[in-house]
Amino acid sequence: MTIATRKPVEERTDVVIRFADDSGTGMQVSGDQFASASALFGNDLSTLPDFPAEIRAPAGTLAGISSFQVRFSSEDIHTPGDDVDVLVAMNPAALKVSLPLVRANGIILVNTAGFSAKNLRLADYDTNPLDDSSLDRYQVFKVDLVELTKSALKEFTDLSAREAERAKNMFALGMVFWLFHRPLEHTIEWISAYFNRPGREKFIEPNIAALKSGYVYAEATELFATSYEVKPAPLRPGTYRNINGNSGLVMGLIAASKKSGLPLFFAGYPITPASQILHELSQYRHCRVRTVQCEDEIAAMGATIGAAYGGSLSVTASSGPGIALKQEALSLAISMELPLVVCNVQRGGPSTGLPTKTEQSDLFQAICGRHGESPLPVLATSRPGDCFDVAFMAARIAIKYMTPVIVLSDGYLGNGTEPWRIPEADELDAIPVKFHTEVEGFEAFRRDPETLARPWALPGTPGLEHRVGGLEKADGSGNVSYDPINHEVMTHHRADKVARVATEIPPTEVHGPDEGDVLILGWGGTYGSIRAAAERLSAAGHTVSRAHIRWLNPLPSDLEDILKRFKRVLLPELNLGQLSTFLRSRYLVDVQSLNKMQGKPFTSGEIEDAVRNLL
Amino acid sequence: MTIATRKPVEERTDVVIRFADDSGTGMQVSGDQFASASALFGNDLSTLPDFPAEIRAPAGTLAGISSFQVRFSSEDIHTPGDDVDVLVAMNPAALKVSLPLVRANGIILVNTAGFSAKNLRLADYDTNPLDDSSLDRYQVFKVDLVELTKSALKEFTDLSAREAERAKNMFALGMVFWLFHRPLEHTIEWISAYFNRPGREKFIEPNIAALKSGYVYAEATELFATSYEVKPAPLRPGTYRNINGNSGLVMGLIAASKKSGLPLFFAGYPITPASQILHELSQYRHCRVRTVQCEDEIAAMGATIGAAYGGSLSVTASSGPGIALKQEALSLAISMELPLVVCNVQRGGPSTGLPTKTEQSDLFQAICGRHGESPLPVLATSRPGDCFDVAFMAARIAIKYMTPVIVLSDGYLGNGTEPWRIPEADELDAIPVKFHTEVEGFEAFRRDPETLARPWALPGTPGLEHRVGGLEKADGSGNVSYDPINHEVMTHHRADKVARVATEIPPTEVHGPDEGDVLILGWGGTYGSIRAAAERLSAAGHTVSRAHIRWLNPLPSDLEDILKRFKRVLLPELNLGQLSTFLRSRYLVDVQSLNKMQGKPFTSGEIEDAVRNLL
Amino acid sequence: MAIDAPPAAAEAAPPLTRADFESDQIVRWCPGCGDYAILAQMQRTLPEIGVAAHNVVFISGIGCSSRFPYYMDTYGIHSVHGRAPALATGLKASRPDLDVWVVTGDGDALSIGGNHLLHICRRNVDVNILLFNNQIYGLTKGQYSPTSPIGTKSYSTPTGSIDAPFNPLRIAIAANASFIARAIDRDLKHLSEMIKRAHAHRGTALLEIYQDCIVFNKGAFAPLSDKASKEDRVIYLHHGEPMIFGKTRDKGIRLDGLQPRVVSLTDGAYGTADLLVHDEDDEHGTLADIIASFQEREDFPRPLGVVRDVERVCYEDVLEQRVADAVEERGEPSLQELFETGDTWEVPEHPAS
Amino acid sequence: MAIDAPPAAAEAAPPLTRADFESDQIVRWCPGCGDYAILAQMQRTLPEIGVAAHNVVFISGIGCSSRFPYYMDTYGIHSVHGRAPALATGLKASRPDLDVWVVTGDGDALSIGGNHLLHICRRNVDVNILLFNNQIYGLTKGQYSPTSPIGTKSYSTPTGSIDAPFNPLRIAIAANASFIARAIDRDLKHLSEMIKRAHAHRGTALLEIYQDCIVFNKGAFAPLSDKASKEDRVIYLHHGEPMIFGKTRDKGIRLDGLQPRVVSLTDGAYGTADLLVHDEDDEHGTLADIIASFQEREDFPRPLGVVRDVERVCYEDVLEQRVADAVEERGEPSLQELFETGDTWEVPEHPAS
Ligand SMILES: Cc1ncc(C[n+]2csc(CCOP(=O)(O)OP(=O)(O)O)c2C)c(N)n1
Ligand SMILES: Cc1ncc(C[n+]2csc(CCOP(=O)(O)OP(=O)(O)O)c2C)c(N)n1
Ligand code: SF4
Ligand code: SF4
Ligand SMILES: [Mg+2]
Ligand SMILES: [Mg+2]
Repeated sequence: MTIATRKPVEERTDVVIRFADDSGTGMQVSGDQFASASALFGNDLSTLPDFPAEIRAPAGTLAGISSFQVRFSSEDIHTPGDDVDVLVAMNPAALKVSLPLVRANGIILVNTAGFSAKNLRLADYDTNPLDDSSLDRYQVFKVDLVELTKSALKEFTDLSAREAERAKNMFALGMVFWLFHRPLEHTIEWISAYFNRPGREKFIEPNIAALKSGYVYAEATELFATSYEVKPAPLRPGTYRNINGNSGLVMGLIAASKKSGLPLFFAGYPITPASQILHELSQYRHCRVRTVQCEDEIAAMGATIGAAYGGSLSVTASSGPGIALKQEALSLAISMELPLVVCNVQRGGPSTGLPTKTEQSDLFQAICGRHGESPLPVLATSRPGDCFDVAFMAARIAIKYMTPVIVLSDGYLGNGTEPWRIPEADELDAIPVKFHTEVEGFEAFRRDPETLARPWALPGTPGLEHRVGGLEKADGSGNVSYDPINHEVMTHHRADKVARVATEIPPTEVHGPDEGDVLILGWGGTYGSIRAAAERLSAAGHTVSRAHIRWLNPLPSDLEDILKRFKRVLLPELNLGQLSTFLRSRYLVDVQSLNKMQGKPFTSGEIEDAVRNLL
Repeated sequence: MTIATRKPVEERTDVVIRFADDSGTGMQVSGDQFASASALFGNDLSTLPDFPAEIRAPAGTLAGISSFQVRFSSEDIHTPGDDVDVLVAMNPAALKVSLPLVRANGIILVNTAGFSAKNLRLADYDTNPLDDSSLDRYQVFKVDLVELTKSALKEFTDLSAREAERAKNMFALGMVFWLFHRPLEHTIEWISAYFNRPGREKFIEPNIAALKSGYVYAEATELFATSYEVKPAPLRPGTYRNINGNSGLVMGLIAASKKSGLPLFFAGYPITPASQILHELSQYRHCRVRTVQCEDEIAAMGATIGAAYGGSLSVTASSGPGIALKQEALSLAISMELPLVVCNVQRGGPSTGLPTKTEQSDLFQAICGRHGESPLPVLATSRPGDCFDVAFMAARIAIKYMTPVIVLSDGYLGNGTEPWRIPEADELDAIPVKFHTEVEGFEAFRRDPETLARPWALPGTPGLEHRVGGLEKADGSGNVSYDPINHEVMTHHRADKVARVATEIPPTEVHGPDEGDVLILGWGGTYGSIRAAAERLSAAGHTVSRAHIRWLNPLPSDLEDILKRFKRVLLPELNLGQLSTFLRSRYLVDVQSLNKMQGKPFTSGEIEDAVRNLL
Repeated sequence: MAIDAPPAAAEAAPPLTRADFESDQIVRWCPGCGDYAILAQMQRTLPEIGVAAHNVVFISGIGCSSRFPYYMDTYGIHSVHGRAPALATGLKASRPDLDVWVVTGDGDALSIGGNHLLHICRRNVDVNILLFNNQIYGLTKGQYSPTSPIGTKSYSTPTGSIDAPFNPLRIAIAANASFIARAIDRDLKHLSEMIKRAHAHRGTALLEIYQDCIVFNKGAFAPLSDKASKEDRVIYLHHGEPMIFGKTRDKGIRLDGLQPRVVSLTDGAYGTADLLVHDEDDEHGTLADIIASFQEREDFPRPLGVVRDVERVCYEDVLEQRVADAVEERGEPSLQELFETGDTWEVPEHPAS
Repeated sequence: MAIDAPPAAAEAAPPLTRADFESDQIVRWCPGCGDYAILAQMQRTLPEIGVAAHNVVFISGIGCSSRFPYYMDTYGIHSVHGRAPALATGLKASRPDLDVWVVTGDGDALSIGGNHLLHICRRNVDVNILLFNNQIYGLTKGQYSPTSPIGTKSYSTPTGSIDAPFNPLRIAIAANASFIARAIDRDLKHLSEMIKRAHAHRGTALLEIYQDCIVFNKGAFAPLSDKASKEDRVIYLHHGEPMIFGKTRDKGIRLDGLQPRVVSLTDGAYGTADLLVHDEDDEHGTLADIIASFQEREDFPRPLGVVRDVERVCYEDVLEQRVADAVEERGEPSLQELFETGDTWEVPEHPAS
């Protein structure tokens, strides 16, 4: 569907749209569809879903708002955007929650039908903001989306009024598609596929009709004086797909399975925001992926150890509370020196905390959260696409060093999407695996002198029968040993082995001058905000440098040098300073923490401000 | 029983005896009896039990040796001693394992009957050490304890040969009692009480007879040329009893219960070396102590939370692996801000590790081992008697600040004994408890401005019905809140509350000069070795200072100052540098770690050497 | 009572109403969720039982159902996943005076929390457990649960689940739970009756409540509540009465050796006297187990009602008794006396040496 | 097989002997412990079964009994407390070719590990579970366990335990374990037979073994093994045979409705034909549950033998089938194909703008 005549068109490099409504009304879908259409169109993009812990929180309440923010651009971008250009607000609560994010003179498309007296009360509005002056700073477009959708669907007589009304998210999406010149085809295909289920087919045509009607309505009514064009971004040439962090991990693990020749085994227990990893992997039975939904996280950790002992590429995933439960058994994997990967898609804590919100506060737990001296490698993902690389790397290191590895992702990365440049499968490094088979001189804990890895000897191999467990083992033979000196030796072996992983870490890239006044150091999901802040500061004439580390344990060998070349090091973290604790301790450098504990990522503005305060 | 004529008597200030035999043969009993007798006699003393993880490990093997070291002195002492003066070795394995500890010219009493060809082989001896020159450096006394015991008991015709032989530990003890002029009465009473059980009464007289016979044999045979006298120590006047660290914790908790007026509730799950806490508390039903042996550590943590909510002084205890399992639920207690105490009697890790050996490697776990930002106060005990004070303090802080508190003890402290000067119950501070009852204006998370504690409002109180849980709570009301800023506020409140506990910490005592070249800083069970080392160094004319901290989180406010007044700070820890990590990070001071991972405490010599290397 | 909690208000309070048990929190379940009906019924039933709101504690784990305590104007804990029975055990063992309820889901109680459920039952702590069984994980958005039938397609089992489900009642019987019953969110009168029965029972009472998750497992129990089918698909258990069901009470259940059989009461072969007679007071749980097994048998009606109600001593009663006995026998020592138990010795002002 | 494990040695190996299953580690149980007999019997029985040592994996938790794997010259994991069934599930689900055994104790399996035991049973993973029940915690030196009788005096219960014990067989039945049997450390021939039966069964096989902890619970099962009493206190179960026991086979068990009764076969009232006939193939587990309940009934003999042996599909078989079906139906994509699933787009060498 293309419409020929056009009102004035303005070109924009960068737009942030936010869709907001009650949870369960399809706002996540509208946002996601807008993102996909923009991706296919060739924009760079970044998304930020944001939803409550309840499945369908009470309609009209502030706590029940589900929103989806999409930023799309004709340039290379790294965050879902600090300021919203276009807000689609379906009711007062949606407006109230999102308004602080909307930039002055931004567009607000409101559904007037949602502004009932009851909804105003639920959103704690004394007066209707559509009637007073409170929205004067914005371009407000008031539309009765319910009425419009219903009348657009009046020919579908088998739909109840309520069912018809539910398509209003598509009507709104159609309007926004018009505003930004997005083609409808992709979403029409998606609707056709999505409702193609027993009893749901009747929703296909109405939803398509609502989408088209919205588009036509925007066109016909001349509601918006201008429409906007955001050209494709000059991304690196290649084939792309949109990916979120959880899918990135899944892809990386499957790639590691194929590249190592090891079948992938996954044991997990559902938990927000990590469940998607279990869900997606369960769809890859045709890639010989075996998934088991266990009775709890402890069982999942146990099963992962069992499968690793048997020679699978063995993986489990969870979020903070679930990882806490895994630690006792994970310590066994450390003692047994078995390769496996534990993914933690972090969320807000402590306890159940803010289960659908993001945080980086499980770093302490990852590095220090077990009893005894229980070292293991820890690495963090920094973008949805980076999740692929990190998962692949984690599997490689686990196998090469015969060690469990923790991968830290977070809710923001896990759910957020960005275009992912699909790698050439052939160009990915092979992951060499050597199962031990030589009977002569076999000892279960005789180490490779280079990596300190012990041999991986699988049950089923004649002549290598051996027993391993959680009691301290004699260096070499692996038999139970209570010998004092041996324990000290083994403790150091385990620590040294992890320390040697540092040899795998490429030089840390410093963007900006190699030395100077300020270095912004980051890890994990703060990548985009830090990069955007640094680029803006540079554009404003300041000299700041930035570096982002993937490895949290061991730390990169060049890090000390880098930190010491700067007068100030600022470390933004979505916690109270956890990485900072380790860096200060290790290098005795006065790293300064920038902390945020609001269940959402840093805006680049927040980081920019913090740097300016240092300059 | 007193024997009038005496061979030459030498006076000693300080003697270390070590009893060693197969596990299950009663060596722990002999050692313990010697310690009690010495304590009652007025010596200062310190003990070090050391036994394998097996209940009765295979007889004759090196891994199966159970030993008990007692140091007793006419002076104030702090460690069980680096060098052994008298070794009682019942077989070759016992000899081999302990010999490296015996000082040159030390006394070795060996049971020749244990030196069979089989036992020599099991202990990896090629030749019998009693026959070659390998013991030339020692005063060796060879006695066939089996034969002697059997013949001493031949009148007890209802005993089998094997039963008679089992009394040989008492015969040996009798000999040692003679050697050091210890009265037998106490042990005779103990034997009479211990075997006073159905079916065991027949062992009372034989054991007493063996004990007396050993004494008489030593006297009569003139085996030892000299006997030794160790005078009572000038301990601070008062009433004393012998206590180990686990009993110390138990006493402290009961005292806190009485002083707060709260009934004591304890939920636990057995684990070495913490089980004794459950065992002992279970004997105090007449003090209204309620103990529940739960199905696992998670359930125990859950039950502890339930009872804390109900208004008990609620406590759980475990060791490393069990604490790992508790963390997820403990994080709930942090979120609910409930007062309770978690004791960790640390052992060697990782995983099952060295379950009967000591280590200080759960500090990371205590401070950083939970998901999210989950701060809580952590304090450590440093001597068996100190366990009393620390447990009492932990309970007081938990109640005052409405927070769970972790107490770190360890296997060495838990099992080791020393004389404990019994406090005046009346002089112990009362622990004020205020249950909230005022309905007007009640909010479950309205904080005390001074302590930041929330009110403790018990179920059963009319008008204060309220709900608490693990989701983030609104500041004040405690209702569920997903508000971003509120989460940041609450995160800081929880952190600040714990930080304020620092106001409770008395000034850190520095022994030795206030500033200078070297400060030895310690925490936990290293107290004795550090003190002994520092005193020896001072005696040798070196200026070294030492300080020992009880609080690990928060750290004492004066610590930074103290550390910065010394050129070097040495921190001995039975881990790879865990406290050191926090101190370096916090104060950017180049604290130097002295690490030992051998399942046993530092000798004072090891610390002395490390300090000398720094001087 | 162990704790000196403040005494209840002295004046005779007016009888409570449903509103007295409604908290001020907005209920956050999906519109149409079966949880609403159960909540409302609880709020209506508690005043009928006549408990004082301030003596009631609801403890839940995690799940949609576990939000329950927030909506009751009583004391409450929304704890962690699977552990509510453990918290309840600690609370009840230390505060036997309170009225303690556990609210849990099929995942919470039988997946992560299965062991705690077993253990609270065997201990027979006087706690009422409401197990909201919707045969799905609601809160985590639709994975199969340990009560989902084999072949359940869910996000984690796109080609159908492969593990046989648990029968929660059989699990409870094996753990010797002293009270076991079942209700459904669509029969409110019966539900209310079951709540009262569970409350009246001393000891652990497990009440399984079939609950409709309209978002992820809509209609899982529809045959048991739809007008058209329900009378043929459900059998209400009544103590001492023969097992009869059917729209026209035309069918019954009889025992053939150890095998229950559905028989017609109209074809002349069997009459009421041939039928199995329900007996709640089933010491060894054999009958209870057979009744619980109906759901595994083709063409059997689903039993609703009290499956088992036997007397067993409560954990906390014995514990209290032990404490009382110990105090009585040994006396309650002063702290100083305690300190000085065992071998002590004096170090005098001026020691000998 | 999922993993390309190295192939077994090609030459026909000589038959294995007991010695082939003895590892070089010194056995570290207390002299006289019942564990020795069980170990020896396992080492003797495996060669009779004819398994290759390198295909066998013993997985244990923590406890005295859990040291077992160290002494078997097979593959083995001494894991963490209570979790052996979870490890076994992961191993077997990924390596169905292996012969997987779990060794566990009453505390390991029923206290901390109760939930994993339930879940492995319901999934019916083909694992043989040997539950060494000594009714005590051995390794931690003598606390009561979930199978200790009420009133057990132990370190943690100086005045006697107050919680009712579990009946492990009933728990397994409730979880629908497809094979359930019991043996005792003092009847080695029978034990060996039970080991063989457990091994022969496909699916989760739970074998409870009464084991004497001579240090902390000496003689707990003495009445069941002492010459004088055992024939009156034990009943051996035989499929299809009437339940007879007693020194002179003078007693039997018959069913009176749902209640089993011990009857005399000599007083003329009842004969063999009146007795309950054992049936291992007990689909709904009712008979199994009644047999398991004997131990709760006064004057009943303790059943030894196979209580239940029914066919149920194994978890890992279905999982393998699902994988095979998916590969068959959908084909195994190349990595590149996988990467490019779903919506993709091309960014050309020189983008438009
Ligand atoms: C330790 C832990 N693991 C996992 C989760 C995620 N989680 C929350 S509720 C739930 C299952 C809910 O299912 P159910 O108990 O049946 O309750 P329902 O939502 O269906 O009422 C899970 C897996 C969690 N909160 N904590
Ligand atoms: C997580 C954890 N909790 C507690 C323990 C301590 N522990 C070791 S074995 C055991 C119980 C052993 O009893 P059982 O399973 O009956 O085995 P047995 O020694 O009697 O053979 C306990 C509580 C542990 N090792 N790990
Ligand atoms: S997801 Fe299901 S169980 Fe949860 S609130 Fe919604 S309808 Fe109820
Ligand atoms: S403690 Fe008991 S179970 Fe453990 S080895 Fe000794 S006798 Fe056996
Ligand atoms: Mg559910
Ligand atoms: Mg046991």
